Amino acid sequence: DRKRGRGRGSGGRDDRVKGQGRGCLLKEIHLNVTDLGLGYRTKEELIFRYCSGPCFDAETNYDKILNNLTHNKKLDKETPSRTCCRPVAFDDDVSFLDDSLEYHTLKKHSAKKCACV
Amino acid sequence: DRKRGRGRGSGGRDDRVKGQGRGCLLKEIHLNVTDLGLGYRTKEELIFRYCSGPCFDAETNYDKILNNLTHNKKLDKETPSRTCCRPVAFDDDVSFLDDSLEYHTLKKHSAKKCACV
Amino acid sequence: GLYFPQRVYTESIYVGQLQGSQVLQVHSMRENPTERPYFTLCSHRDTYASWFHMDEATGVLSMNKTLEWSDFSSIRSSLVRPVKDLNLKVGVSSVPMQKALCPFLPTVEVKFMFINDTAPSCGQVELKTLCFPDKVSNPHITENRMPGALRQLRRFTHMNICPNYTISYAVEAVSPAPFAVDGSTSELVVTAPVDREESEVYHLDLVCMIRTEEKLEKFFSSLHVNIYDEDDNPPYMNGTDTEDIKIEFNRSEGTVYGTLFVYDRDTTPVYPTDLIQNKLVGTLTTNDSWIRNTTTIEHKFREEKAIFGNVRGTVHEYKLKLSQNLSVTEQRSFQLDYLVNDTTFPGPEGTVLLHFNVTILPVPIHFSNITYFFTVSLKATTYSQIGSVCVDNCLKFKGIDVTYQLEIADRNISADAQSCYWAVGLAQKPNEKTGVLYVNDTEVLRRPQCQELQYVVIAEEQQNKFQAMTQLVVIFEGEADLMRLDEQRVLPCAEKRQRGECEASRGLGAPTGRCQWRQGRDKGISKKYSTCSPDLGTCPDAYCDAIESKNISICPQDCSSQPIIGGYERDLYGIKAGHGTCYCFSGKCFCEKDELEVFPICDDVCK
Amino acid sequence: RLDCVKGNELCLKEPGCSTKYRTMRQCVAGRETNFSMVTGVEAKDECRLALDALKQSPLYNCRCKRGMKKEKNCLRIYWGIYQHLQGNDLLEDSPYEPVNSRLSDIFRLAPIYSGEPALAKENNCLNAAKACNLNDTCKKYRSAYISPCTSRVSTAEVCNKRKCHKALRQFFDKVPPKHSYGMLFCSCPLGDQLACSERRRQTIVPACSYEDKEKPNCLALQASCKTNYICRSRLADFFTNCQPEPRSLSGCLKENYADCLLSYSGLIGTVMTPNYLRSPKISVSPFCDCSSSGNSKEECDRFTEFFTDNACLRNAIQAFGNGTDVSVWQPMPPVQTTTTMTTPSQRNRDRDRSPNAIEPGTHINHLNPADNSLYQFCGSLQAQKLQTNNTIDVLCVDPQIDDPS
Repeated sequence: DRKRGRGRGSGGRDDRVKGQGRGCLLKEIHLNVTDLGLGYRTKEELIFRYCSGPCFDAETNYDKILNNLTHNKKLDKETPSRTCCRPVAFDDDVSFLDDSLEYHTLKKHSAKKCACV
Repeated sequence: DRKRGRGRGSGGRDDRVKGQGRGCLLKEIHLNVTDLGLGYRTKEELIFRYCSGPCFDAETNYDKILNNLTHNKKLDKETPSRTCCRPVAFDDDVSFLDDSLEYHTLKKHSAKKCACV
Repeated sequence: GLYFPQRVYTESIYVGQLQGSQVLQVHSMRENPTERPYFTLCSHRDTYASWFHMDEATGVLSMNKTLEWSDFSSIRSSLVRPVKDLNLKVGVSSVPMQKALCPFLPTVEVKFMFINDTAPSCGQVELKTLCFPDKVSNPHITENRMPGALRQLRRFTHMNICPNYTISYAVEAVSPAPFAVDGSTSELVVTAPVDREESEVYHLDLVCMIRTEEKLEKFFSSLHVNIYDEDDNPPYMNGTDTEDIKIEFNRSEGTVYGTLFVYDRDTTPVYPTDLIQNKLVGTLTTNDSWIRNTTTIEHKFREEKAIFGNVRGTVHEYKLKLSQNLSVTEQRSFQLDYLVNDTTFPGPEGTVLLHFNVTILPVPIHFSNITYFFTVSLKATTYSQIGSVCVDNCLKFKGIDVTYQLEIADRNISADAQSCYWAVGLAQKPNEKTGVLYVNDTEVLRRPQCQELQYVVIAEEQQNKFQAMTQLVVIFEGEADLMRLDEQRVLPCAEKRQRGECEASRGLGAPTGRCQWRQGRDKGISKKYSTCSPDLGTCPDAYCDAIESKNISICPQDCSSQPIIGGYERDLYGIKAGHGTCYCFSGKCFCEKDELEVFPICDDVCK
Repeated sequence: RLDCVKGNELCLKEPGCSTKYRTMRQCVAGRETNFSMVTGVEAKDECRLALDALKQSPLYNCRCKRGMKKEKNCLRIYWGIYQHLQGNDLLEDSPYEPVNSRLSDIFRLAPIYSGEPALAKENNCLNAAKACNLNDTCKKYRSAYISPCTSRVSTAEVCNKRKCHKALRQFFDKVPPKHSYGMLFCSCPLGDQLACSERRRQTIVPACSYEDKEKPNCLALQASCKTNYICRSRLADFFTNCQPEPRSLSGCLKENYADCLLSYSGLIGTVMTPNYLRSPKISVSPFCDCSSSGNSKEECDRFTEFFTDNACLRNAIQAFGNGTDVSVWQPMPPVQTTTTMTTPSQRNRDRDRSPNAIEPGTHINHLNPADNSLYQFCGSLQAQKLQTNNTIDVLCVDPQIDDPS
């Protein structure tokens, strides 16, 4: 939940880590809507949640093989991706009123659950 | 099925692309098991299928926001991953006999179905 | 009694076989001089049975009618065939009898291959076929039986193909054999009783001489006469009939002790299971109920040839077997006699008596007067193995269940002092013989008064609840790790993938406080894979011990049951062999070559 | 031709047939308890009539198919009827529908062979394994049996043998023969004999599917096989289709290598699972021996020799391995009986040293029909294309049902 009087945006952010220990975790950051870079003019704010962290321990033989083949240049220039820490569920939509008193709604804008995929 | 007389493994490989057009596709390459780099000593071979290709057209608001925040250095040094072309289903296991007449079975070693995740 | 020297008689028979002509002769061997075989045609199920006549005395089958073309087609057959089978059954009895008794008699199958053609003419026929059928089946005679005819060598159905030829038979053998040919009847005769224990088979060469108008032709056919066994040899022992047995530490149900061998020159068939031949039955001669309830004799046998002069015989093995666990207090000596009786051997000496002199010693549960001293580094992390405790001879115990406990030596110390004793724990896996001491809590060790701990180890034998105790002193020495305060930063050693980070980190179960690196040398998949371990003395050692099984993070290399990623070999648990470096995250293990720099996880698109 | 399950359903729907079928089953039950012997001639005639009537019913000539749905049920019905037929009433002696395919049909599809006979220059067993892993179906079923067959179950048990056998049966039922035979019947070059033949020996993972703590007696093993409909049927099929016949071109009474190989592979995954022996000549055997056979030693030896020294089976395996088939072979000169003065036993010794070529069926493995523990497999004689007009005394192995009359 939001803490009042906390710095937002660059630097003054309040990272909180959901989930335990290391690896692919759900993190959140308190932002102004304008920080999202989507071009909306509003003074409203939101919590942006995202997935981040290594996925070493979720790797399969497929990833090991991919790593070896890439290392030994068996796949020419291709570098297919290995396990990624990604959202497997998205947050509910968020709506806000912009400076021209128009309402906007953002879908699939924030992660709800993360996993190595 | 196999094409005779075609080099396998390093260089002389036979890539075949399953699925259509551009984007995240299932590709296959005919390899010696030794090419996998898992340490098995055997002369057996297999078909290795992997997912490769861009996932631009599968991006969500989440990814756009992530790109902007990273670009504007809002997430410190973190680089959370964006949509990846990854297997969503794996091939059946493959088994083989090694040079010391021991059997081995590889699980989740090859992709069966790809998607942008 | 009477028996047939063959399992089946076969002969081919043609259209045109004349009424009254002989087609085949069956024989029966006799057991005693007074026996006289009476043969009868048992099966009359099919119409063709009536075409044949059996001479009750000679066993000669002849035709009641001449075989016509229509006879061939009269035989129903599911398929169109150039040859049809005529299956007859012949019974033999030592008294004249009717067909109704057939089901109770020894019988033999007679199979005629009725060929839809007339017999070949003399010009066409291959001469050898006048002498011998294509396939000569091997007869058998039972040992110790009366001499007598066992086979008619002439081919009745082919005798009239070349009436002007004279056919005679003789028999040769590589080594002396009691067989001859009756010149008048051309029957193969065994001339004397044979002893299987001398020779199990006689290799004969049958010689057939055909005198045609111009010349004498000779044909050979080999014949193996198998000698069937009967129980005509008593069991015997070679050397000792007594076995001295001492039962001490190994007292578990099912354990076998000692071996006494009994030899028998006869064969012992394992199939069919209900066949009673050469069956040795053993009986305990004692009535002592304790002995009867506690011990039994295990009997196994195997067939041998070399020791019986290259003739099959049987070697029986008898072992004493516990049929229940023995208490540690049990102490007694007794002689157990076991009478082995060859139930199918007719003679009086068909038994041998085996003697097992058994001495059962008690097993004291006690610690020899020692005090256990263990020193442990203060750097040791939780689950570090300190040492093991074990009553005398415990490693030899089987069937003796001893559990171990730790207790504070001095009960009267303050509660605060008592809390020190959390520092050391004792673990024991089921069926494991020792108790293993380990560091249970490093928190308390920061207090100086907790750095020398006096315990009492209590060993309790489960069946009788006997107890034994001894003193145990654990001394924590050296300096603690500066990071002690941040104890929860102790991670599994197995997660580390390089020597540097491994030896720099504090891992669970590390007696020195630091993880230890093992560097593999081999190229492929090897038992000596590189890995980071809390204690190379116990991990990896392909055994998930009592401490390691308390927490998967201690030694996943020995205890993990999850699928391993990369090149590996596994027995039941853990990593038996791995490729390059093996490392694990909460029980999930990976084995891969070390020198690969780890490629960025995602391609550019993911950035 | 109807399978026995359908035949049974049709018969039960038809009042006349179902009563006769019930009567026949009572005859069987009666015979097993010697009931029929004491109830006199009328009961026997009734049994006979019931049997004759059934010969007109769809049940009479019904068969089953390997790997079919309700295979076990089908085989139960087949054996229920089969045990009353003997002699000329005989059906073909295997419960399975003859496939009558040719090895050449298999070769044409096989990826490994380029059409002309692939003399064993290469390690064809390795090639077959490679080809299998490049075919999704073969790869899947191969791994599906190798996993259970190589997974240790406890410190005492190497694997779960039942699961391993079931998966092996699936492999040979589901994978096209061009792949499964390729791995089972591959030929090995002289230069690479050991590695190649050891790989071939490992195909069925013998440590789990074949070996056991103790080696049973072969007759005892056969008796245990007979208690299971699948095993009993696969063994009868093997005896039928791999019956050697010295005078035939191929060395096989049935002159069909494909059917012989199919019935051999059908045994894999049963208690009678055979495997290659380590011997210079192609020789296979179930995991049993003839120790402790008592007076049945000869019968036991004959049973084992049907596996270890069977020219028909050996020719079939070599034909597949060399990429040929029956018709390709030169007509085999009929077995000559020379009249030279050397005694036969001398000749027997000479023959044992003959080279390892495709040889006429010189060793006649005939199972003694009189013994009631073996199978009636009297091959239908019209299948024989004989060169000489000599009659062939085909000794049929007959379960020799006690004659109800």
